[in-house]
Amino acid sequence: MVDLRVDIAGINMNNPVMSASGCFGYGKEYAAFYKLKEMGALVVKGTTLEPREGNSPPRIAETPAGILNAVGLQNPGIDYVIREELPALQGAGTPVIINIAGNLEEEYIKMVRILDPLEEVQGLEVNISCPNVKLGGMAFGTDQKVAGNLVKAIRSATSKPLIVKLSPNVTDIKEVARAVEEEGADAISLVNTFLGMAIDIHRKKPVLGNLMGGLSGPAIKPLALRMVWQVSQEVKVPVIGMGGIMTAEDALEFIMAGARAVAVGTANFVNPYSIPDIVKGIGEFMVENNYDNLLQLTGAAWRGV
Amino acid sequence: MVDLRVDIAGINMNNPVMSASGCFGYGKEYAAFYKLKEMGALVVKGTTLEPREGNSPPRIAETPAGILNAVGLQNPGIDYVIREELPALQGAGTPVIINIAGNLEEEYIKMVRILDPLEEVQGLEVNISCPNVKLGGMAFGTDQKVAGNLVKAIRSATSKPLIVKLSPNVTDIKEVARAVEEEGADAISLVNTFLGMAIDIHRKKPVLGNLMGGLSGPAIKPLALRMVWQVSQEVKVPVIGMGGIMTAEDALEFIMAGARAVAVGTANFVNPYSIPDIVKGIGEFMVENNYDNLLQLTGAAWRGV
Amino acid sequence: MSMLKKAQIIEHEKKGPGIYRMDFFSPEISQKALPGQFIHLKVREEGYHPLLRRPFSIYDVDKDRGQVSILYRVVGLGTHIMAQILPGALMEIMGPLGRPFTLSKEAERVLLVAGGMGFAPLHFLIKELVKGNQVVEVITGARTGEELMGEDDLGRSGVKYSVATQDGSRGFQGRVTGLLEKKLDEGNYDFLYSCGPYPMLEKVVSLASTLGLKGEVSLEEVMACGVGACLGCAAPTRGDKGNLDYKKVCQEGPVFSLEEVFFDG
Amino acid sequence: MSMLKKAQIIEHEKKGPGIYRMDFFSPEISQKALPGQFIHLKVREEGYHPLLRRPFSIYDVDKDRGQVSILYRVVGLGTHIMAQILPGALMEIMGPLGRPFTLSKEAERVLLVAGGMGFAPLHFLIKELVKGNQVVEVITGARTGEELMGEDDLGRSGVKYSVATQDGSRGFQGRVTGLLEKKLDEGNYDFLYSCGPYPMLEKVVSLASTLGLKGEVSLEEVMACGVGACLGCAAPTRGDKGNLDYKKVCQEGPVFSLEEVFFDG
Ligand SMILES: Cc1cc2nc3c(=O)[nH]c(=O)nc-3n(C[C@H](O)[C@H](O)[C@H](O)COP(=O)(O)OP(=O)(O)OC[C@H]3O[C@@H](n4cnc5c(N)ncnc54)[C@H](O)[C@@H]3O)c2cc1C
Ligand SMILES: Cc1cc2nc3c(=O)[nH]c(=O)nc-3n(C[C@H](O)[C@H](O)[C@H](O)COP(=O)(O)OP(=O)(O)OC[C@H]3O[C@@H](n4cnc5c(N)ncnc54)[C@H](O)[C@@H]3O)c2cc1C
Ligand SMILES: Cc1cc2nc3c(=O)[nH]c(=O)nc-3n(C[C@H](O)[C@H](O)[C@H](O)COP(=O)(O)O)c2cc1C
Ligand SMILES: Cc1cc2nc3c(=O)[nH]c(=O)nc-3n(C[C@H](O)[C@H](O)[C@H](O)COP(=O)(O)O)c2cc1C
Ligand code: FES
Ligand code: FES
Repeated sequence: MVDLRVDIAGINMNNPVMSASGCFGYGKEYAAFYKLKEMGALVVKGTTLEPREGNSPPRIAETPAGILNAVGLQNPGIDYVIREELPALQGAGTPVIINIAGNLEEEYIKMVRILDPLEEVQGLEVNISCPNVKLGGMAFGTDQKVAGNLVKAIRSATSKPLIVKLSPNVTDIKEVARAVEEEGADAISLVNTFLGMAIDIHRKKPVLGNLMGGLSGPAIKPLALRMVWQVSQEVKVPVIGMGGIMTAEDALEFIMAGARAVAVGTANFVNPYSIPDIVKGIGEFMVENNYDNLLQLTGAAWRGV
Repeated sequence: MVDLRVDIAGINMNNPVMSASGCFGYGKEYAAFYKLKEMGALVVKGTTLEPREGNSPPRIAETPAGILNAVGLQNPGIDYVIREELPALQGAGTPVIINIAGNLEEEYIKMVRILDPLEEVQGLEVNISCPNVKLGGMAFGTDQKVAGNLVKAIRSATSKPLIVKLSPNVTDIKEVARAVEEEGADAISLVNTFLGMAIDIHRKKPVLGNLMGGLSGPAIKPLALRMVWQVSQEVKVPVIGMGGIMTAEDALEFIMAGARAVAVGTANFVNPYSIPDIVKGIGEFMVENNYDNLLQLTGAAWRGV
Repeated sequence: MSMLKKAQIIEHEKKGPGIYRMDFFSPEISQKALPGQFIHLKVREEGYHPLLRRPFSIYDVDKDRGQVSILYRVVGLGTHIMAQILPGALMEIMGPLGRPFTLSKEAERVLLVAGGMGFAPLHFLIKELVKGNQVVEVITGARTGEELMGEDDLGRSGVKYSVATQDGSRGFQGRVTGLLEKKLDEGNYDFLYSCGPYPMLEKVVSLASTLGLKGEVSLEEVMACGVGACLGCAAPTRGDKGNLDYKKVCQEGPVFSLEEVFFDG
Repeated sequence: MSMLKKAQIIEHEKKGPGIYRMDFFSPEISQKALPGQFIHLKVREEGYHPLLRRPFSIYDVDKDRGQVSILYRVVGLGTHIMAQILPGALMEIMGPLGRPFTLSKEAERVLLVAGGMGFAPLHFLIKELVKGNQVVEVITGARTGEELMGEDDLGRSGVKYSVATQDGSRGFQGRVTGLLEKKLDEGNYDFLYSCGPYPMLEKVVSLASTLGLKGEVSLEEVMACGVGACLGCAAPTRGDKGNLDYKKVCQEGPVFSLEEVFFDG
């Protein structure tokens, strides 16, 4: 028997494969395909204090082995999410992590205060890296001082496991990671999308309604993997790796690069069974190669084992 | 008749399609496929003051729609290049641009002094962005002050057209671009490769001998295009766009994003006729859409024409 | 809910310039499918380019044979690759997906307006509508007579139809919305269905609203997940309070009522 | 120099577990090709995954029929896709590329040592060598008898050959380098050719150098351009002054002399 269990900042997961925020709604769409307890943890769509209508279409542009998205954090606001979406996830048998985003520090703090007492919420993922909103969002994630201050303030407002999701659009991801670790992050998620664009040469205009969007999918895997490799050697808190994971082999690359857990985003759109398929594949790899505990593989590529 | 001619910092090119440094050797390999005068300009492999043996293999790892390379600036050194490679390019009928790289400012200056008097050299491209060398290289390109100082020193050593090639591995490419423009760059090349990696899960080790490498090819096109869009609106000097250009349509995206010229790297490996095919395709697009001058399209996506 | 299955391509036929019909063997989907719904196809089994699935309206269904058909036009990489796939091959299809058309029983005279490829979802609807007692009329438009779609199928359905071509090579000369204006002047319809490019739909909706005519349109937006999980396919609609409200074409659509749709240019 | 052409696949045959032979119609390449050279194949016409071409040694040439063949093993995405291509299809091939084996006229007794897939370039060489007056002997190795390659072709070539299998199911039990040691003890060879995985080549080179035996090996490195323009395929070799000197496998190789090759582990 292989042991796929992992503990991320006190969140006990049956396996290391989570959903990536924004790519899994609030779980119900994929619950039609498989039981959610097959996943390690469920991270919901980015939530803001007030409802957001999102960006004007088109919001998606496909690129070679990737997609640009500019959803713009469309969501019904935190109160609605707690009232209408979370109840359905109770008893789903998987830890629920709420991804939060804001324009101002104040907004983050308000949300954290609202979420802190809720038993149905196992952890918080703080998005300081969304490239698709005008204010805040990515700006928090590209300067280590701003990122550190935000995390410090949030930390003081909650005792829930606190995951901080970083932007990859920076010169030195290690610096930002160190700053948020120092200010109390329990885990670090890497990476959010890379800022990109596509142009429609017939209309002579950007394809996306929002002009720019965030690149995800297999195209970014080499870049995300490099950042996981760098950060996991730099910090002590666990790293959740993501960016282009489509298969168990991809997930294993991230784990060997140092990720304690992984998240799957874009792959869900292509194969709705991605998450359970990846869980199964990791187990099979371990059996074939005589590993019984996932931690034997975590960081193996730099631990040199 | 469509006019494809462009002028980059005083270098007169018959068309806007150049080779990207390191992807075209010194021209002779592709001269076996077509006449080099069909290209807008030829940029040679990155050259250093002393010969370099390069990184240990494997140097190439394929990723979805991209390749990681870690050649490590293998080259025979500037003296050999001038003596053995440049003579063959005289009379090729295309401007020759020498790409230079170094660990120290001093090395750049020495090379520039050697190249400055040479008539057979139409321009210099200063690589401050190579991710595959231990010292210098990318470090010059990720800090705008360091970049600016280097360009200032080089500028004072030569009157040749000076193109500065930036690293995309930065938080704000506009800042670096502004700094090198201010210190005398005549044109800006965007982008060099993105730092990435791949892991061989069976060996539990990075695939590349050098551990990390630079990502190029269609995978990075959306990111490169976004940077060209940003920088071309920020600076007055012409921008040379590159990163994943495979077809005339891709080249036109970069031109509409603001690039005065484009460079083709990885595509040569897939289709050795890439450059002449792209030149032809741009001409056809212009005929079909009734443009007679390429400048009508430059930056069209943000000029809103 | 939706299924994910490998289905065999039974037939694959060229129907016009760059236009193909593909028939799948999929008893499950053929049983469940309703007019207006779509399937989400994986174009290539291997490799990540193209990456996403591609949505296509259900054009026809043959429950007895367990057959589901689409009609598609080659526009980019995905459809280009599809056009080369041979009958006998398997393709992974997901569906049926999306909100179907309402088969309004009260309406006595129904008009369907198709622009170009917009004919695809309407054809399946026509086949269902003609089973009822309503008067069903169809108008379809294309740039040229050659590009008019599905005339053989329309003929077979027995429905009354007229065509518009911009080059005047067939039927009414002009856009299908020109023909629609004429029809609305002449006839007295109480329900309208339409599918086509946005500019055409905008015109259709404005003509219908002037007359207070009820109806539904099928919209298109680029999709990622196809199941409502990513919010990528948002189309602007009029919310309860007349406010802008982005709705998911894949799940809350692709069919929307005429009152809901909203065009912001 | 090298050519770039669409060539039709004449035949495509499974030769063993995951091993296929593909025959192309390409009169130009068949005329020019020399043993040890390779062709650079574009696996898919459309889409960028896989992106790069794939190099394969020329396994066989039939000048009369204008035919060029490769023998390949399915190891990843590119070869997996190749294995599904049907005869009749066109593939874009570039070649012949690389430095061929030297057909040493002076050598009287020649030994060829193949490990696994390393048999591919040696087969074409054997066919050329047997035309001369030299004594030609071949030894090939594989893990199991089932995985031994090209025995039918070896039989047809009339050359003297022996085999080694690690599981002992055929011939000598053990690695091909074990069989080589035995052969070198018994026979008296004056030229050796070899191709196979790096660890095997390292052993071959060390055995040969102990005896002062001359010869050539064919190396593999991951390639990007295939024509000498990118420096991606560097293999470590011994420079003039015994220094480390990276050479391009695609252009300065894939064939290197025994003295040149260098193993740094
Ligand atoms: C609900 C729905 C039903 C559809 N039904 C049909 C149908 O029955 N027959 C048919 O031929 N097509 C239909 N389409 C459109 C079809 O999905 C696209 O033409 C197809 O995905 C293009 O794929 P491609 O790879 O060939 O083109 P790409 O290379 O992806 O794109 C080529 C061009 O088409 C545009 N495009 C891409 N995807 C879409 C999309 N989803 N909607 C609109 N434009 C797009 C792109 O912006 C680009 O300009 C439908 C779309 C939706 C959303
Ligand atoms: C000069 C030369 C001649 C060759 N001749 C033959 C031949 O005759 N028959 C044959 O079956 N194979 C031959 N190869 C190897 C063949 O090119 C690779 O097996 C093939 O490119 C793998 O493609 P893929 O997409 O299936 O695998 P990928 O998915 O690209 O890779 C799968 C695995 O194979 C390894 N690999 C990929 N490319 C190469 C390469 N070029 N060399 C070594 N390992 C590689 C990867 O590191 C990975 O572990 C030759 C290689 C070279 C350089
Ligand atoms: C359509 C879409 C919406 C997303 N929305 C969010 C979000 O609301 N909050 C967030 O932190 N990340 C969001 N992301 C980023 C993903 O969670 C993930 O970090 C990224 O897509 C990389 O992983 P992938 O390549 O597996 O998709 C979104 C990504 C996509 C594609
Ligand atoms: C194999 C290889 C070698 C390269 N060598 C250099 C180099 O020596 N100097 C340099 O400035 N850029 C070098 N580059 C970067 C390219 O010039 C180009 O900026 C980058 O590859 C993006 O373009 P592409 O996607 O069209 O390849 C190299 C790229 C590759 C793939
Ligand atoms: S395509 Fe994902 S929500 Fe509609
Ligand atoms: S593969 Fe490019 S130099 Fe050999």
